[in-house]
Amino acid sequence: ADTKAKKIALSNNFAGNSWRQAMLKSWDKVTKDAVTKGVVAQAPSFTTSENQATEQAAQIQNMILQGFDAIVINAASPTALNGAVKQACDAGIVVVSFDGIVTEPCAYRIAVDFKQLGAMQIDYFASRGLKGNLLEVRGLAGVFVDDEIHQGITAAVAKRPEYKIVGSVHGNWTQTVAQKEVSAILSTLPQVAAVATQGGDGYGVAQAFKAAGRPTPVIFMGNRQDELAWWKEQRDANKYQTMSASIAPGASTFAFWVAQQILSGAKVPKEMKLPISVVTQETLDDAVKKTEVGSVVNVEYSQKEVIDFIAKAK
Amino acid sequence: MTGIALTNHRGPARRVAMLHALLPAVALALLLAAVFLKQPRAMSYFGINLLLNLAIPVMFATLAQMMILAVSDLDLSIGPFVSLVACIGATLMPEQPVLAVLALVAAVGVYALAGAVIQARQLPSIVVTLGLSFVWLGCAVLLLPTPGGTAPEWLRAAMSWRTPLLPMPIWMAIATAIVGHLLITRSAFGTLVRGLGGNPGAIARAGWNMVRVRAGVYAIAGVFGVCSGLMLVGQATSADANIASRYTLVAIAAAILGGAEFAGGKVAPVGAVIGALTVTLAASFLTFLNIAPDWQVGMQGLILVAVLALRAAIDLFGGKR
Amino acid sequence: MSAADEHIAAPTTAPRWKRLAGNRPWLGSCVAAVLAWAATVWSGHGQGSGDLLTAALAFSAFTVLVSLGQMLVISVGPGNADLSIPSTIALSGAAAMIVMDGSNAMLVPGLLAATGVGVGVGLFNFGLIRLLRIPPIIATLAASLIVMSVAINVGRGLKVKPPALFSDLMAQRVLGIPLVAIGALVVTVLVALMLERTVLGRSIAAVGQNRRAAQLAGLKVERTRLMAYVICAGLAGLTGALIAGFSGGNSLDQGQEYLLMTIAVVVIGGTAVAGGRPSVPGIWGAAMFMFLLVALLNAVGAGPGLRMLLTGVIIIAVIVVASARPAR
Amino acid sequence: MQVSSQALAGEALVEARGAARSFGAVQALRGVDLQLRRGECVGLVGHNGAGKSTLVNILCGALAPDRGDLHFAGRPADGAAWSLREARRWGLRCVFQELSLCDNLTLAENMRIAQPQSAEWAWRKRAGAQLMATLDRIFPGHGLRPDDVVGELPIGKRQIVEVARAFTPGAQPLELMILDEPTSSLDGQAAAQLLAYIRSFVAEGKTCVLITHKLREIFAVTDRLVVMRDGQVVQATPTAETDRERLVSAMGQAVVNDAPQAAAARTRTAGGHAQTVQDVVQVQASTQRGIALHAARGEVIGLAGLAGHGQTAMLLALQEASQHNGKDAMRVEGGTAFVAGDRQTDGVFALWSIARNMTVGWLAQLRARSPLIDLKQEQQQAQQWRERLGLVTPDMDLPIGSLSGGNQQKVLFARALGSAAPVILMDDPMRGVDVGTKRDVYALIREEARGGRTFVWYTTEFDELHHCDRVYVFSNGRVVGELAGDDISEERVVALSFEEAAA
Ligand SMILES: Nc1ncnc2c1ncn2[C@@H]1O[C@H](COP(=O)(O)OP(=O)(O)OP(=O)(O)O)[C@@H](O)[C@H]1O
Ligand SMILES: Nc1ncnc2c1ncn2[C@@H]1O[C@H](COP(=O)(O)OP(=O)(O)OP(=O)(O)O)[C@@H](O)[C@H]1O
Ligand SMILES: O[C@@H]1[C@H](O)[C@H](O)CO[C@H]1O
Ligand SMILES: [Mg+2]
Ligand SMILES: [Mg+2]
Repeated sequence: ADTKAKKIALSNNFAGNSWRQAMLKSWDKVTKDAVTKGVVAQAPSFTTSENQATEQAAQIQNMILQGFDAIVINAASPTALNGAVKQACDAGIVVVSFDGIVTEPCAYRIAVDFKQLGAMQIDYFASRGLKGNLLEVRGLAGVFVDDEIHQGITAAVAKRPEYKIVGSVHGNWTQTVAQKEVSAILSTLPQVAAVATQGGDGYGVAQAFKAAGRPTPVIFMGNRQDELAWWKEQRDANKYQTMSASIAPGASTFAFWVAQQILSGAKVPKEMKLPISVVTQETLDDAVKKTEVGSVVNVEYSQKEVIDFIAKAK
Repeated sequence: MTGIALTNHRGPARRVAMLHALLPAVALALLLAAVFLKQPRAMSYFGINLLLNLAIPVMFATLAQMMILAVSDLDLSIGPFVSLVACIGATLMPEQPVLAVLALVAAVGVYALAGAVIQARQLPSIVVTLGLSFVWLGCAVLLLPTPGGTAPEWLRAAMSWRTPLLPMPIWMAIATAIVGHLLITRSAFGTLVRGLGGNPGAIARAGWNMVRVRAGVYAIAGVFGVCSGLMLVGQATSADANIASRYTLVAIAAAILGGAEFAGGKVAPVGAVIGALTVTLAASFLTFLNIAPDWQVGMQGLILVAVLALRAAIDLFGGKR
Repeated sequence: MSAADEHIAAPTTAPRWKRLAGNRPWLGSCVAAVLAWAATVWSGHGQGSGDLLTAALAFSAFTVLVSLGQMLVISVGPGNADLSIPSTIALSGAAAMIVMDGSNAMLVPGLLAATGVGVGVGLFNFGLIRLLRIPPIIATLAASLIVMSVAINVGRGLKVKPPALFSDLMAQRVLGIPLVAIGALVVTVLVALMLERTVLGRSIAAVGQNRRAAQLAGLKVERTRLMAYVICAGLAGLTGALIAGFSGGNSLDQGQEYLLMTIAVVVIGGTAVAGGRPSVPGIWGAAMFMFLLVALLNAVGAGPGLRMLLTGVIIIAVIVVASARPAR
Repeated sequence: MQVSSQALAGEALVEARGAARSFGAVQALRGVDLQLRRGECVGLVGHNGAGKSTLVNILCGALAPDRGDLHFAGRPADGAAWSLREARRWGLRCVFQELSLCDNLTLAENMRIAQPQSAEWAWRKRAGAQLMATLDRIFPGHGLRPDDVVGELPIGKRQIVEVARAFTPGAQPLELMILDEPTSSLDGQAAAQLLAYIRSFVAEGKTCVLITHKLREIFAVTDRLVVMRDGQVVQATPTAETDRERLVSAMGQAVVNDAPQAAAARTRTAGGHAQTVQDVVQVQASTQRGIALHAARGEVIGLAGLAGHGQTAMLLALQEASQHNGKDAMRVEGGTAFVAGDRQTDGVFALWSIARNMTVGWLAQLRARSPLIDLKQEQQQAQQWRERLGLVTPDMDLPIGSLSGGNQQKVLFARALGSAAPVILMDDPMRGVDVGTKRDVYALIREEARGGRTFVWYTTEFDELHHCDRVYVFSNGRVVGELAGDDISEERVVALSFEEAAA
């Protein structure tokens, strides 16, 4: 059906890092285009002032009052918004969550397999023939994504006796925090062969090793431009090798088109897994070229790509 | 010799004080009016419920904070405490209700203990509650390492109950305002508490057991915190360890907006409840305005400033200095 | 005159350490820092205590710089605190990197710009507090939201790299001591000197103890408060630039952790929360302690829940132990 | 209760033996014996820092003695069991030297918090009524209401409330009332009302201890006098058997008779205030402020009238005018320095040492030569003033709180007089200052005035007006009259303040 008169809102809980900035930018770009082309009537985005579930719940409730037809959510918590999400569904509103997904059954969920994102790091280390001690840099404690990636990592390590996690810190997906936490633990650690990360923290880890005068281990990166730039620099200087992976910020555009498709009457599965976007030694130069300074390796989706994706998913 | 008139200490000061007391209500009314103007649909049972029901747990958290402010202390741990309660509500409560109740009682006990220690060793409340906030958060993460759990059915049902006549947030506001007023402004205990905030030496000299009084104050704050957490988890249906971390600052802002002061035992329970409603509304009000995303965060700051600037205006026109 | 010096009795029997600690509110935090350091070294199977100390000094330098400012603000009286520090650090970091734009020659202008941004935020904070009579905690909270919005608009989440000279300086060590730590030490001494030997310093303590009495004693109350907020934000601004230089570029969230951290450091360091008694050495002790405590808990492999729980318990324990019991 | 009290009159109520207490290096009490009998009013006198307040604090359980024992009505009242609470239960009440009201509460609420055990509904009404009854009995015409907030009252009124609250019976017995300088902030009338009430109180067989530095009051009301000096009781005699001279010499101070000296000092300028002398303080007449007020270089100007009738407000306005010198109806030349009387709220910096508290008023001079404060000079000057005022303390680096009330007041004098300000504003500054010190301070003021300094001096003590060249009388916030030279008399001041009040 026609969605010309439909209004779709983005409820976002946090804007304070490069991934989120890229995510908002992608949303803005794709939806502006959709609005001028008359695909939908409106698609504003709203960000809460603090990364808090309660505030976002209130925001969603206001969106219900505003009469939006669909709400796209990057959630502060997978569970704490369930009450508000349920209210939205009950009011006949389509709710699509992505990246930070919600568990409320009436909502749609679009994300990458975060467990896989964890496991693939260990697999990569193994493929490089690395052995010995690992350092794990985690995200924000008590948050869903952190726990998923962590589980992926620990499960994979359990399967490979050649690895031992000798230290684990919370870098909060923030370069400066990661740098500080790693610096603090480093002097108590033996030689480290590789570092498993969650994204947004790899550059800080590298800085910490440098500052401590330790040899740089293999640090798994998270697709941030600064991480890639550092990697390229190291590669050019001393043939440094690693790998990088993350969810693309353009997931927001995917979620937008999903919401639009549902409003147009399409049948869409409740859960969809996006491909993890990966940068390897081979694709590094290309990725660096394409990624703006301060941004993240990105994939934006078009309406057609999403329709195809849905068709394949069925 | 009789009738030495002492007119100088009454009069304009009283009028300004009264305007101050009205300020939170005026600010709330203005915000509501703006919302209704932008979105007439909000002006209904359903609309008001949606608009304000997340203020319910905030009101209780604010009362808790105000209890502490009344003794001229500051509680930096109420947010994490509410989170912990919500986690208990979403994990232990459904399956092991007895254990859950014991855990809540223990948590309130720790609060009281903190109050006692603060008094007995003359510690700054800010540091102790800062430490406590890590304790609560740690417990919450241990209990619920990853978001989830489910609030017990009865709690969810209670929080989505369609109250007669007026929507639940309004009833709750009335109830908490009355409880707060009776407990803190009218009751003998409340008077003692405010006295402790105003001049601790005076309370000590009158022979009160200060440790017991302050422990009581913290315990009551804990009970309000428990109410807040349970209602929050009833609304959200499940919890995470950070669910209410923001309540610490929100509750301070709400209490101050409502007319409380940081020192001297000056608090206003009714104002605090209205303050809680105002702060909640202000934070989500922006969805009703069309503001560029980049400026939305700052806009919330401006709303806070605007509401509080009204106070300065009252002082100016009320003739206070 | 009825001077009666025979009042002086023999010294009392209070234990020596207690009398020593009585006038030194900062002692507790310093002892705690040393203990945390020793415990970490003992628990770790790693290379060295020296490395740990170096890292602690480098990171504590930032904490110390911002906390000194927070200390001044807290010292001007009950209810005073600056909650806008994280946003200031974010904005000034962006400003510094943009002004420097990778060029060594622009290092000093960049640092000045960052400090200037801080001073601007400080003036804005005090404007809200003084002109609109908004309680400081709320005023600086509101200001922090506004400043963050500006930072988002200025930086757009862009990470600009610092000039090579700046990065090198930030990584520089003199006799094993990070240059930043030396810089922070210099600032610490200046602040201590200011507090002890200038009218402004004395005024800060006086206003914090009794605002009315300070006014009557002829001190400039409002100017003093203004200066406290401006110095605080100015130091936060400078620190924003340093953090960006240290960690290879600015980011919006680079100041996040300094909200609770500065408050914790200031009060654990022995500064009176109700104002009027700043404690400069305690800032170093507490900053080192907070860093080493995290290092310790990480080193013993405590999970996040346990780690936070222990952090809380230890903070409370330190403050309980460090406080002298009031005699009746 | 009342009957039994009267019947027991003359029996011992309190016995303290060998009570000793020290604070760090200061030995405040060094073995004090004291007996209080039922039905008597005992005056406790002594110079500042003699140990009076410390003794009182021990009697009423606020402080634990290091040594010695205490009996109350024959029962031992010792050790951990003797607390403020316990003392209250046995019928001991105390009005402390530093006020014990909560500023943020109303009178009724303040009444309630002083009654730890009573708990009932409608307590507010009852507490208010009880307090009002006592107020009406002791201070008829007080003009207070139960819902007045204490913080909005002037200090004189607060002290009235404090005293009345202590005298309100309530559920607990009332056997012994200890008043530590209860009249220090009261105007003459209220003080007289209180003294009269004390007489009727002891007539009922109750006991009262009165601490005051106003010798007039001592002789008017007490039955027996206990003189303390340097932490010991040096004399205990029936009041009738001693006189002013003997009392003062027992306190360790030379006999003084201020009045003639004062009059002599005054003649220097009295009547001679020619218009040619340049005024340094000028307040123009206005309906709001009353008649014009002015002060010349070297003049000592008194502000009189009932307590709380605008004198303090005038001083504050002058202080502000000097800081922001505009073309106002009020002009002050050169700087001002302020001597607070309400030292708790207006004067003392509690976290600072004695020295710091003093030198905070001189900072401008101390950094005259460099941008940094000259610490050596600071210390030297503080030491000079310590000697000049005879501060009773072993060490200027001790906290200010270690000084007795009167000695704290001396510090505030030093703070103002040590500054370079040509105009000194004094806000009833002699509250709690002993006779000896007062005499020294009066001399100091005269000396400084001779050197060209101007003093504007609000006082609640009539005697002090004799040290002034001219006096302005206040009523209801306005200046209603000016007295000079021999016109300055208690009768004239009272007449002026009441003429206006009645109008
Ligand atoms: N707590 C207070 N209550 C009422 N008024 C106050 C208070 N604090 C300051 N003021 C008034 O505010 C004004 C400015 O105070 P202050 O003199 O401290 O400011 P300043 O800027 O430091 O001084 P100046 O303008 O002389 O340089 C004065 O009129 C003062 O009386
Ligand atoms: N808390 C304290 N800490 C240290 N020293 C104290 C303390 N309280 C009193 N002192 C000292 O004990 C001595 C006696 O003080 P006290 O207050 O009993 O004197 P006082 O006779 O009441 O004097 P005043 O007439 O000035 O009130 C003084 O030297 C005083 O400095
Ligand atoms: O905030 C972002 C996103 O939520 C994403 O899941 C991964 O990186 C974090 O920085
Ligand atoms: Mg005394
Ligand atoms: Mg005295």
